[in-house]
Amino acid sequence: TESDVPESAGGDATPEEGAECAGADGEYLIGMSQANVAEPYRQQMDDDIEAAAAEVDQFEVVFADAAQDNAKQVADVENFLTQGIDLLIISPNEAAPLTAVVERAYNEGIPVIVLDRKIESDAYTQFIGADNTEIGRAAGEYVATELLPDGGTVAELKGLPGSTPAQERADGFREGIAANPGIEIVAEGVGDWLREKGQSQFEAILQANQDIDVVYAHNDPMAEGAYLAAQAAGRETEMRFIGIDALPIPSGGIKAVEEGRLSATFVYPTGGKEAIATAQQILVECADVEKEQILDTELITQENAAEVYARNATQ
Amino acid sequence: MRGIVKHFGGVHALRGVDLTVGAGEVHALLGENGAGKSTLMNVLSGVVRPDEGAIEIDGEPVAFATPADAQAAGVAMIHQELDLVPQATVTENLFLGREPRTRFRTLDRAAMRRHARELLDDIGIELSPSRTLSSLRVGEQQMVAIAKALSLEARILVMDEPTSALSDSEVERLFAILPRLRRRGVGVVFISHRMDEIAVVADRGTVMRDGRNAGTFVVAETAPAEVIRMMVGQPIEQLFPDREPPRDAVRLAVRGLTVAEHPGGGRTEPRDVDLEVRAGEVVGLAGLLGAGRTELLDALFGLAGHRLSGTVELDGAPVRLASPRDAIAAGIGYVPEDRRVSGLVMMESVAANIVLSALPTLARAGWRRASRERSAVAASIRDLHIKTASAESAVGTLSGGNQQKVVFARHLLREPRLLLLDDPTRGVDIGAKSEIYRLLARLAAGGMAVLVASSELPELLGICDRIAVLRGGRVVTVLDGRSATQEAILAAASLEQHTTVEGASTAARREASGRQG
Amino acid sequence: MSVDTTEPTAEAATKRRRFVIPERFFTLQSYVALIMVFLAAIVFSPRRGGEIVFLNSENLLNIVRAVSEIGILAIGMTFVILIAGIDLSVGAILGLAATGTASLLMVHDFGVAMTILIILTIGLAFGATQGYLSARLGIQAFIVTLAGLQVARGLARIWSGGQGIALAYGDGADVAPRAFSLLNSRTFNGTVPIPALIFAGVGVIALIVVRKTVFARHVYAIGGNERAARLSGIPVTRVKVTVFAISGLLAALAGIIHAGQLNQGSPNDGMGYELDAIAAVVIGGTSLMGGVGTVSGTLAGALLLGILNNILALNNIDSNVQLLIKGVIIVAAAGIQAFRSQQK
Amino acid sequence: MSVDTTEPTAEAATKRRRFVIPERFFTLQSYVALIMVFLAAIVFSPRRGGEIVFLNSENLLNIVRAVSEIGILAIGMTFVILIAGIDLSVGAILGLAATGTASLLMVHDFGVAMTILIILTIGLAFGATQGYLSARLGIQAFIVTLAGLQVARGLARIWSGGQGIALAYGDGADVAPRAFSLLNSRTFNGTVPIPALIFAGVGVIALIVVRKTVFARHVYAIGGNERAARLSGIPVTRVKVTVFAISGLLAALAGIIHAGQLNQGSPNDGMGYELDAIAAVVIGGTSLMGGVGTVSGTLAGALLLGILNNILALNNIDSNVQLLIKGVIIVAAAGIQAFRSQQK
Ligand SMILES: Nc1ncnc2c1ncn2[C@@H]1O[C@H](COP(=O)(O)OP(=O)(O)OP(=O)(O)O)[C@@H](O)[C@H]1O
Ligand SMILES: Nc1ncnc2c1ncn2[C@@H]1O[C@H](COP(=O)(O)OP(=O)(O)OP(=O)(O)O)[C@@H](O)[C@H]1O
Ligand SMILES: [Mg+2]
Ligand SMILES: [Mg+2]
Repeated sequence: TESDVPESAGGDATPEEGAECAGADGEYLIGMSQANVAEPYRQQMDDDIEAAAAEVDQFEVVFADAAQDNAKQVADVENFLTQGIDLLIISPNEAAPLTAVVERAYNEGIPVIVLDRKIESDAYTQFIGADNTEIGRAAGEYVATELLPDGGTVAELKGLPGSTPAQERADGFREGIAANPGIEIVAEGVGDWLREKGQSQFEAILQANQDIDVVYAHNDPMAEGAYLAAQAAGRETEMRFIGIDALPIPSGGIKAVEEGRLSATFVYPTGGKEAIATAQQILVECADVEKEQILDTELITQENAAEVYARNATQ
Repeated sequence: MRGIVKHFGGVHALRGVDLTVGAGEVHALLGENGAGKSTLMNVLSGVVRPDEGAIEIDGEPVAFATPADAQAAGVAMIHQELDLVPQATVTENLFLGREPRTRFRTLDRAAMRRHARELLDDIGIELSPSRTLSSLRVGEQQMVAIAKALSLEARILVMDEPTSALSDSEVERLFAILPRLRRRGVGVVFISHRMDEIAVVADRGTVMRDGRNAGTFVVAETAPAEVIRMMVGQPIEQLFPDREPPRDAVRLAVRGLTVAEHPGGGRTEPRDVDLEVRAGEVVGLAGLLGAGRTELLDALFGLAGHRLSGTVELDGAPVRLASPRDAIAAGIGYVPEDRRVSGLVMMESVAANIVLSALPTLARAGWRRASRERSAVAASIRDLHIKTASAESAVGTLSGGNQQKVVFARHLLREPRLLLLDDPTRGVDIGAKSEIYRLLARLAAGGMAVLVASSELPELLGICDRIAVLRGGRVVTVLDGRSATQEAILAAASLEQHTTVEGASTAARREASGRQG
Repeated sequence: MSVDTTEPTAEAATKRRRFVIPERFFTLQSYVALIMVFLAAIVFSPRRGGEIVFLNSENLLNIVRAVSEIGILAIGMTFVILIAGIDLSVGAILGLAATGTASLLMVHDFGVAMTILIILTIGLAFGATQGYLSARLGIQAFIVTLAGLQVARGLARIWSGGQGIALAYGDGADVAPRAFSLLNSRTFNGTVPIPALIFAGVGVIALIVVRKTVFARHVYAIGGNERAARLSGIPVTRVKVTVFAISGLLAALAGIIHAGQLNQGSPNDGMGYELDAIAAVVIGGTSLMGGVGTVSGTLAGALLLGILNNILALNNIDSNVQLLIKGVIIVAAAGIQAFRSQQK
Repeated sequence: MSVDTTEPTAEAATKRRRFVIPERFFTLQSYVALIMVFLAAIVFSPRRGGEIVFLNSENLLNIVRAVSEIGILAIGMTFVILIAGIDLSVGAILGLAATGTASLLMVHDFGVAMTILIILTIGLAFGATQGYLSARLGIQAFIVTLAGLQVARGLARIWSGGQGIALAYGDGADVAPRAFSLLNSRTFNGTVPIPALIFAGVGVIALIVVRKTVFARHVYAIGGNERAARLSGIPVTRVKVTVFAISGLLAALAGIIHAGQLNQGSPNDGMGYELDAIAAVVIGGTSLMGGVGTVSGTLAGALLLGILNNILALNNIDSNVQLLIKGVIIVAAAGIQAFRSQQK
């Protein structure tokens, strides 16, 4: 019977990658294990990977979606191993639960690129990600210096409680505004990352608070939801809205900035493009790679929105 | 039982009832539908808690909070509405709530099987105990309920209309058990609307009216007419009304009607049935339990769907009978045998139940017209003498007979040309029965054709112009209503010309073994 | 003859003077839970300059707007539950409809009317298919619609490539007609949100349908006793299919509103809405066993949930504590219903 | 008393010739869908060097391990559904139990036995409370457990502060006893995963309970005809409370396994598992109307879902297309069940 799956390059070899590197002549099956494509950011990560991989002749990428379930993601990786992938890219739903299976893959000699969220050991080849605390701080500093240099009131719309980014984006923001004691966070709502919850939560915040100068949302959809609520109340010009993520898609934050609804947003890079580049280094160029690749954020305002959109968009 | 009082919300069901049953006595409890018989017995068996009143058993005062309490005190009850688990087997039903256990406290299936066999043999019913209850006929289910109650070895056994779903042969078997209970000193309360049964089995009787005692009598010394007078308040001169002769026009003509076996099997489907009913004629369907009467009526009402073959003509025109809708559209009405399962929407009002079939005709383009509905309901309640607090009362609060009349009313509103009735007086009191007979006579006189199945031969003989006798799904003979006798019907129904228990059971066995072979 | 007769009392023959508690009393009772939550909301409302924020007319209108989608889903769900069914797919159909709306308007440049027509038809067809599978083939509605949920979600994701499609308004190609942005606006001098108005309209229509149509009687009869309904000549399969089709249609309508309200259609919209809709129906006193329930109760149930979310948000309650409070209040509201129906 | 007595009738020729298809045939049929999916999986399996990847023993064991939690939930759910109830809270109880397990082991330094005891007790109590609310106060199980879902999730989030608690093994304080990591290991020369073994054990116990205990008979009777069960003196409320308690207990057990398998307890664990568990039960032929069903069917249903997930993943089907395919196959499997029970 013909083999449906490309022969594994690293079936029973040693963990040293260079040893069995087949270089440009090989064909490589890459498994991408995504935590939850229902989050636009993660869908974008998949799309970036797919677009980047399309440029590399030797690569075939297969995707799995864990739909936010750690156990499913473990099974997804197990299934990839059963199929004999040559490289694993994983964006873990949570760190601890995925650690064991990622270690197993790594110890079987499969290069592992961990995206966005680390695992709890260093059994991976490269981590690519951004720093949420850093982004939160950048947002805070932007508010403290650009939007409210003379102080003012901030309403915060938080992501799903308990999720790490929500915690870090909140903490970083507070560090960022600490320099300006005139800034006060007067309301906090929980929008669970969702546009509609951002909207209804901010409606209530508007009712309870007469005076709001800046709305800081942990992601762009919630910022957009807040904008809609303010617009309906006729108060959208009283305040400014900032978000995070800046996805380069029509429904993303860059467009919202470009069209003037948001004052600013901060790029939270998906690392998809970078992951394929790293994979190329490992598999095709047989090169060693750094253990960590921290991606920088970028402030998007009306000035650079169109340019960044064109640069980051996948097609 | 002394001074029992019970209210249900606003309904005053029992207003201080006394009842005394002696050991070894079979005590009949009589009364119209809704008189409070079942409620009184539900009090006795712990299902319903009385508002006032006292109960003593063997001189000891008792108070039951649950049916289990009552059972522990030696009170067993066969409930009017069959209370068995349809998905469970006969065996499992027999031991429901008191399953035997092994030494290891696990379920003792072997003991259950053994015992079940004995219990069924004891009341003389041939049934595989491993059958699922829902695959049994209503009568067979009733026998299971009886066997279950008997096996409780109770001091007091309440039978609430145990015979309403039974054919005569099974009634016989039930009655054969009663003397044994008597000898054991069991006090039996026997509720029935069949006066003839009361006369055969009961020693004394108590009559209830409107939640009160209306009298107590000794059966051997009292004429039925007197008992009826106590129940109804006035004598019923004539149970069966006079009838007009049928007309000439053939309303229903059935030729070669055959229904293919249901994939699940277990039914006696009609086979090669030829039958005619004229306008204004009442034709009876007689037969033993499981002769296929219900199935024939089902088929004529479109319930056999595409399994039906042969021709059915109404007023000379062939009709399509793929569904009840077809049948209703063709002018056929059907009062099914089990009003609770097949007839009524219990949580809905009397009015809603009455207009259910006629809604589209009373409405305009799907929009209801409340006034027309109201007047139709009011007319039905008036014409059929339906006893209800109001048209908006939940139909479940009505007495059995009145519930039955509600199903009647529903189909009469569609002014059918042909009315199919399956045991229409099951569980109906004698007053209501005579009203239903009078209603049938009136409908027939108005030109309606009526096809009625019944297990009560006197009823068939009293109201029918002709009686078709069924056996194994076939019409074996059609007798003239005036000249037919019970013996003749039974003879035809049970295959051979002898009517002794011996002969027929041999025949039945022969039939059974012949089919197996 | 030896009879000790108690003479039958003549006038007792008909028990007509039974004390019957008027129906209206119970109808009112279905709002008990709503009224209690409303009063509690007033008590716990934050105040601003002496004004009770909760009672602010804008806040009240916001509540109606916020529940409008769940409310519309719940109305369809009421009919489904009345026939002893359940529809777990409504949230996913909402997502499919929102995605489809945005796609048709933005990518395919359909007009508003055409888009709405197509999307409603899709919802109707999806619901009717589920109804057919459940009513005709006898597959339990829970399973059919659970599968339907997955299928609708999958279709929506495939349709949009997984991402939400943003709506931009304007004239010409690649933007949506301005008329569609009406859904995101308010009428009567900018006070009443259009979605709230649509919700009210659907509610009124449903109330009329329930009171005035033969169809509704058939729905109740089927839920109460399907066999009796069949024997009464009611086209059971057709009514059931219609009920699921209505639920699908209303879910599609809610999806269109969703896209309009949020200027975006995303395949992940409406996740979990089905449970909120079912909660609204049950809190409103409709029995999951079928046959018993009212649309007005459902409207009350939806408003109750909306008020609850609102007052918890106004007070900035920790969202985890919110979960607890909502759980307890849902049980309490259902408990009041259960008690009520036992009394009855 | 002169009555025209009906002559004693001949013994009725009760129809004995009904063709009764043996029960066993149907029991076998409940595996039809499973076997079909199994064969399809072989056919559609990718091959590697001539070997059928799907049939690889490690892959098969992975499947069992992957379904073990859903399977355990589904066993408890079977009893709940047999009494015509439903338990939407099991996924959330799993999350609460996983969180609690991790917290007790890591933060509170309880031993393994003590932790397991406490967590199982919490699950039992949670389930029993829900059972009491539904059986005693008559609140519909759907609503009680929907609220229970929220409460359990909220409690879990509050317990852990919203974050997952990672397990680290070792001796001393602030680490979990090594014994607990057994749950993440394999026995029989490292082949059979412990969770799969526990699942099998629970399955066997449940099969025995169903066959051998009076309790199980009462469960079936209550689901079949609650009124009859009550009239027969069965302690209906107690049985119902027990059933919900079992479901809660098994959900807690699954939560402990979850924490062990994943080296973490997170309040978001088990989201949506309740729907998978219900799907397994229904595909296994248990009726949501109660009274009809088997544990063996449920086991088959759970395995079917596991195989389905596995073969779709092995073939790298796009996750959105997977949703469609799974939806269709679930309906088809339930359709086979429905057809089967109609035949019967
Ligand atoms: N659970 C109940 N709720 C309300 N009313 C009830 C209830 N049970 C019985 N009733 C009412 O109590 C009265 C007595 O009913 P019961 O069933 O005892 O009559 P019955 O004599 O057994 O009649 P039948 O001969 O038709 O069986 C009736 O008016 C009935 O409507
Ligand atoms: N296995 C079965 N599956 C479905 N329905 C059944 C089955 N067995 C009996 N029934 C139905 O149960 C009801 C009770 O049957 P019943 O005892 O009245 O038999 P029958 O043949 O109609 O006898 P009768 O001539 O006394 O009416 C009927 O509607 C019958 O069709
Ligand atoms: Mg009675
Ligand atoms: Mg019959």
